[in-house]
Amino acid sequence: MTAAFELILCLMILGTACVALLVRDFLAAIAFFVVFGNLMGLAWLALGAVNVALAEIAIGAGVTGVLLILTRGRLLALGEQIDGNPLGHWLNLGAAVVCSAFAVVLGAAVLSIAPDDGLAPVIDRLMPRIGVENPVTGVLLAFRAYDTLLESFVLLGALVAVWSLAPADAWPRAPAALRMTDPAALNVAESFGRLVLPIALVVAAYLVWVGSDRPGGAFQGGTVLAGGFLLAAMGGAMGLPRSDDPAFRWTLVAGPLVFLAIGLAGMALGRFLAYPEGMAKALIVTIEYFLAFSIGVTLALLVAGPPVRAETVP
Amino acid sequence: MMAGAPLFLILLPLIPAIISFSLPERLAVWRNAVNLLFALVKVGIVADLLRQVRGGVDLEWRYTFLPGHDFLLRVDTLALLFVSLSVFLWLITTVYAIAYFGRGPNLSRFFGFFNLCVLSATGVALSGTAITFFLFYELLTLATWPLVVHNGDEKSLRAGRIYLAYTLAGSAAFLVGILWLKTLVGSVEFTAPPDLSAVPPLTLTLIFVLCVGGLGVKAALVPLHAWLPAAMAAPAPVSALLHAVAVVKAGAFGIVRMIYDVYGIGTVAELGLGTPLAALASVTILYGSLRAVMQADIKKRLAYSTVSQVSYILLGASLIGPFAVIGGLVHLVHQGIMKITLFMCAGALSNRLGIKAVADLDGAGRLMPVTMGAFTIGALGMIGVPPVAGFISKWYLGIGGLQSGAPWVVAVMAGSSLLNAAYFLPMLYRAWLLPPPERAGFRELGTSRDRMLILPAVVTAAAALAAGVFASSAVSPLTWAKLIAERGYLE
Amino acid sequence: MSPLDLLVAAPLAFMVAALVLGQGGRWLILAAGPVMLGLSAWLLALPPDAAHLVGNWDLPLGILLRADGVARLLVPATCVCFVAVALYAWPEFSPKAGRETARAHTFWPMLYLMWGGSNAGYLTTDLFNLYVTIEMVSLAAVALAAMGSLAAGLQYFMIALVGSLAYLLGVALLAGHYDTVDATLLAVRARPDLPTVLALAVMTAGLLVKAALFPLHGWLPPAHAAAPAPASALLSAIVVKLGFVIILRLWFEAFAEVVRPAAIHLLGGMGALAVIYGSIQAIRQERLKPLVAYSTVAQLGYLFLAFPLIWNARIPGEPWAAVLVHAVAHMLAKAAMFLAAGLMLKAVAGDRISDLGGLARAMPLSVTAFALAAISLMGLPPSGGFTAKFLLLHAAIEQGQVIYAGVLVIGGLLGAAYLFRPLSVAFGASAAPVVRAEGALRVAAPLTLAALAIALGFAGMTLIELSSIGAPPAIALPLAEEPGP
Amino acid sequence: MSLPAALGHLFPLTGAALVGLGLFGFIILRHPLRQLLAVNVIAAGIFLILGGLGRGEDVTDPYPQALVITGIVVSVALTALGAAMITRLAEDRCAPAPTPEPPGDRDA
Amino acid sequence: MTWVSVATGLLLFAGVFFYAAGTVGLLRFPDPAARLHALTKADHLGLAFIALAAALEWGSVAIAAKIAAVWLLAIMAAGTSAQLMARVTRQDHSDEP
Repeated sequence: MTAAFELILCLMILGTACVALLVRDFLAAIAFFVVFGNLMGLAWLALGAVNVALAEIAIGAGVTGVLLILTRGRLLALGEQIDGNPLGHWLNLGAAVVCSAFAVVLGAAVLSIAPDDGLAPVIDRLMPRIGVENPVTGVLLAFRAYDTLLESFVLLGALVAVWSLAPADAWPRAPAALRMTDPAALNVAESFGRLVLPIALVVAAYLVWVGSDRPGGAFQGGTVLAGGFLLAAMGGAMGLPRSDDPAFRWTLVAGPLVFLAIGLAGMALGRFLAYPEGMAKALIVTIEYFLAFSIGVTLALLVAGPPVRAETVP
Repeated sequence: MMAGAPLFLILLPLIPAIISFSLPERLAVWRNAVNLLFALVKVGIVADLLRQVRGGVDLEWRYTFLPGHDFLLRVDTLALLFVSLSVFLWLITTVYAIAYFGRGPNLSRFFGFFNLCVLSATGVALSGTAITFFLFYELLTLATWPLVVHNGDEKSLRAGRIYLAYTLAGSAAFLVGILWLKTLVGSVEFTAPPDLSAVPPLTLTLIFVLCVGGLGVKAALVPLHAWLPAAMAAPAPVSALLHAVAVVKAGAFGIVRMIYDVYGIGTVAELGLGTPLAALASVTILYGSLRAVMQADIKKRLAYSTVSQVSYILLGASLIGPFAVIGGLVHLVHQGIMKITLFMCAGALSNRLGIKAVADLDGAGRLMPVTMGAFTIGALGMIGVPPVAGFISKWYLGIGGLQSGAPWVVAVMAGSSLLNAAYFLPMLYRAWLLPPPERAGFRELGTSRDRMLILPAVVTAAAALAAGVFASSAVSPLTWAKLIAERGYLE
Repeated sequence: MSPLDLLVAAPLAFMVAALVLGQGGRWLILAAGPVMLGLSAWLLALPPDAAHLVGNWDLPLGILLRADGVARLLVPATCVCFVAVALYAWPEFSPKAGRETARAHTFWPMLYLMWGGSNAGYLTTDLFNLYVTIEMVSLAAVALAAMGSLAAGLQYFMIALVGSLAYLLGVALLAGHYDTVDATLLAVRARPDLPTVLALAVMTAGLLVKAALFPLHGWLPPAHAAAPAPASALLSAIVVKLGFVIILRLWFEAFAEVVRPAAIHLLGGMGALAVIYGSIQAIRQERLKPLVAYSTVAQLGYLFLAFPLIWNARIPGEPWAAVLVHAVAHMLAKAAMFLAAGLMLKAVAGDRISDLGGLARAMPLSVTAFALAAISLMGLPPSGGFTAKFLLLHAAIEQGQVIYAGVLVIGGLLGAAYLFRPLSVAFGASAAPVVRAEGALRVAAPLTLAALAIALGFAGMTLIELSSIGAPPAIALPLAEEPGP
Repeated sequence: MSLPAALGHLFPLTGAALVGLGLFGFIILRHPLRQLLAVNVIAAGIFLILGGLGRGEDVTDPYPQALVITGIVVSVALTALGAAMITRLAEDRCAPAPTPEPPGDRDA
Repeated sequence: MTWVSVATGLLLFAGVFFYAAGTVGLLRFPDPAARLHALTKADHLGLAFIALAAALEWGSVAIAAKIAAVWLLAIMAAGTSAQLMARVTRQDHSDEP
């Protein structure tokens, strides 16, 4: 039964991916991509990786989907042609052959690796030392906190990189407004946005809080927050900040900065990113809250794009 | 003196170089003073070294710059021969260059690179291993390139390109050769010739061809000589430098080192490499002279004359016999002194009278008698007329040829002398015996002479004469060449 | 306390500060410069076996940082480059008319992100951690490249993205196969089976794209040529090196037991072709910055050409050192060259080589910086470039690798052919163009970098000793006899 | 959760197929935004390989899970940058900036 | 087989039925408004049945509360998006001549 379910799931994943890549209408492609992301989330659930499932659905399907739709809209307004069926050129046959061959080799390599729970026993043994129960959080915020620290800077850097694309005379204005243009639609969206933002805050806080013991965590919470911000912005319940707003800049850097500071404090006591005995959980939760907040703001702003000249851009 | 003396001697020109680079053009007086001062200091140091080395002192400075590769500087008799020649002529050229350029543009740069050239030439002379030699040899290329393109016109830029193409390719071949040899025998130090017995003769020959071919570029061996006439686009002091002191001599000197200090005459003879090289040198001698005869431009004629004359050194080196060696080594000095005289005179003529072509020389002797007098001594020396220095070289080379069982060398000598006469005598004839053209103001140009422009040529002409007349005295180049031969190669 | 963490943490802290400070961010280099140079000196002074686990979490789970020879050579050089580039970039990325601009604000956080990322990349042994550092560097690199030309930046972005994913795919296979992605553990565990070979292949391919090895170099010249001078300097000097260093570590450390000669020669052959192709393309350029950019394509070739020479060497330590010295020398020289080229092009009307006439007189210091950098790039003595090519040539001749030796020699000559071209024009035209004053402070940056590239030529033994510290076992170390404790 | 042996590799194999599929899409698709979507498919495939190979008898290895989460976040950050670049490029293409910031080389 | 599992099964069956009905409506109805009508109404009901089944299966009040919250959020979001879609489609049609 389970096997059948998984088989069907995998076939659907492949099917939706195919459509998302090859369908003529790009909007349909995005729709299928979002479905694909949700099915991926199911796959992660089937694998028992609830943390990843949350992240995949929230970020992989959710944020990426919004981003693609938004970008498509902007490009269409600029007269870009995105649709079109790429198939039909004879060179594509060659590409298909090469890619299939690669996939087959990759599959063979994968088949020769025996799936196992790898480091799970090691992690289990180490978990008591940090006081949290969710092993994924343990890996992310303790055993490989260094990766996560650098990753939080990647996210921050991505936003700065997006800003660097701003036209010269647009700085330091806000990104293009996400507010809906149709007044009636705006009305609906606004009331929903107002309702959702506080819920998103509560859910995000909850996700971070349970993340130390059960599935959840800073990234999942941050993404929910970002979703709340985006919905509020679309409804016009919330404006987008100017890039030179100092308070806003502090919210962006708060998470990475607190993470870095705690890491350096650990160095003073022994080792970079080492948590003193007994304080690990408190420090981890602290880092996660700041991080989730910064991630939320950063992700929302990443989706919004670089500052623009005037308010009129779609 | 300490063991660091060779290093000190090499690095000394760095001071005037840096000063020259950093001084603005308007402080020309200071720049000139600094350059002269350091040139004089260097002459003094070398004079002292000459005294010490004759007394048997052996100076060495060693530094391992890469594993298995030592940076070795060594003052031996052969090195000092080249060093003395370069520091002496350097002083002369500095004086001449100051007078020649006056207050022209880009002179800070010129004197800066000029000093870097001295540095590299001294380094070439004092190198104790083939790899150290390569370092300075390459540096010499880099330091002379800005001098070659000094005028900045299309012609000099082209000359610079040709110069680089030839010399860089040449040094690359040389580098491959010595590295190959080093991987085979482990050491390419000049003092301790490596044991080559285990290396297959074919490989040794190939390496020899690579090295001599690479060095032959700078020594302007036919057919690798084309850069030298092209480099005539450079101003006269640079030509003097390229032809008499630094570049061509570095090549010739390197070949002498290869034959005597890396391979050793025994190996060269065994491999039968001497005769082909001597033949190539002879071809170069004759070809250069023939081409010189055909040139209408004075500097071009002198350039081909250099092509021809430098190969005398190689001829002497490749004949492998005491007299030939002495003849070749002494010609290293003699050719330098004589050729620099000729170039400085040619520069003065073009600078003062605007004379560039042989046909314009008519009556130059009457307008600038001192300059033409010096030119005449240089030219006669090149032809080999006694008692000018060139005669000594040719005499020893001829005897050497007979001694080494190569009597055809005498024929080469004779033929070359005839050709030399064929291109120098018409110049002398025009200058002394034909009346100057009646152009307005032409005479006045000649009389407004600058003593400093002419004095250096007079000094070198006198030196050329003295080297011939007093060849048997204790301080003559010939005596030193004999000392080198005695100490190094004739045991 | 250890510089291994601080070398990463400090630039990230400066990034945060630059982001918050906005237009004041440019002042931070006055603090960051001394701090980072001090940390680099500290790194050099560490005992040879310096290494530690981040947060004390043990392998195979944790992340190991270590100060091996590669890091000891490349991290200080990186820091010097960043400081020089930052000082040079100061006026260019300052507020205009008192107003903050996007560029003036974002350049500085990007610089520090790239700085932290590349240091992190050189210090870590963890392959997944490397993935994150690659992304840090790529992200900043894309942003900098896009400052010159959005189209070139986008092309670079797409290529870099696929390259990163290829690398990540390899990491995924290894993580599944060996339950660790630590290079030092993989060195012990790796077996030459299909997943491992495939992982190595895709990782190498991905990194080669980022290191712009011929024929995967297509994105480099447009991106590097179009960017503003300081950005070009960082892209050519810093960014491409990280990919190379990771490949070096994969092939000679983590998978030394997996690699086969054919593969090594494939890489070496690509390197050789890169040298020839890049040089010929550089010769064909009419504009200065594309010439310098193609020179990067050629110079990167040497880095890979060295692989078979290390592999076959009797004393692998020497070509190993040579390739690292080449990386460092190219870093310094190429940064110097792009900065000098920036100054020169700013002074004249056009961007063509023929526009440079008379600059040697008008701006002697910039031309000197360019010339010194060129000497190192051509591999003429005395310079770091020469030391590297000399050792490589020696190794090639010793091994009888005629083709590689030939490429080394011909590459040097072709290098001279394209680099002397702009110099020749600059030395030409006796009438010097009227240009604004060079700005002594700005010239100091390329001049210092170029002088350092030259100075490396005098420190051969020191560099070789440094490079041998903690070198992988495949690089036997007969030349570094550590004095006993 | 005990699976038939053949199905133990199901998810990693799906991942491998996704990588091939995404690569094909990346090659044949012309518009960079669609290529970006293809890249996301490749990334999803890689994550599935990474996570799927960590599937044990009872638990899935948290170690690859953490790596995947990191990877997802990096991937969305890059996707956002790419989308922003594509948009800006389209803007410049259809309406060149009225007062373009001068290229870095020329200002001072 | 306890009554709980029987109830769960029935609820699930009902949920799936309404989903199927909604989907049939989506495919078969002629104009956008009607399609949306079918989709939202039927799917909300379907989701409600399935959520109820899940809550029952778990048998915990806390979980049930969470599931209820999820359900509420879901229908709110679906309702809003249906509204927006309806407006957009109406706008598109009113644009037509």
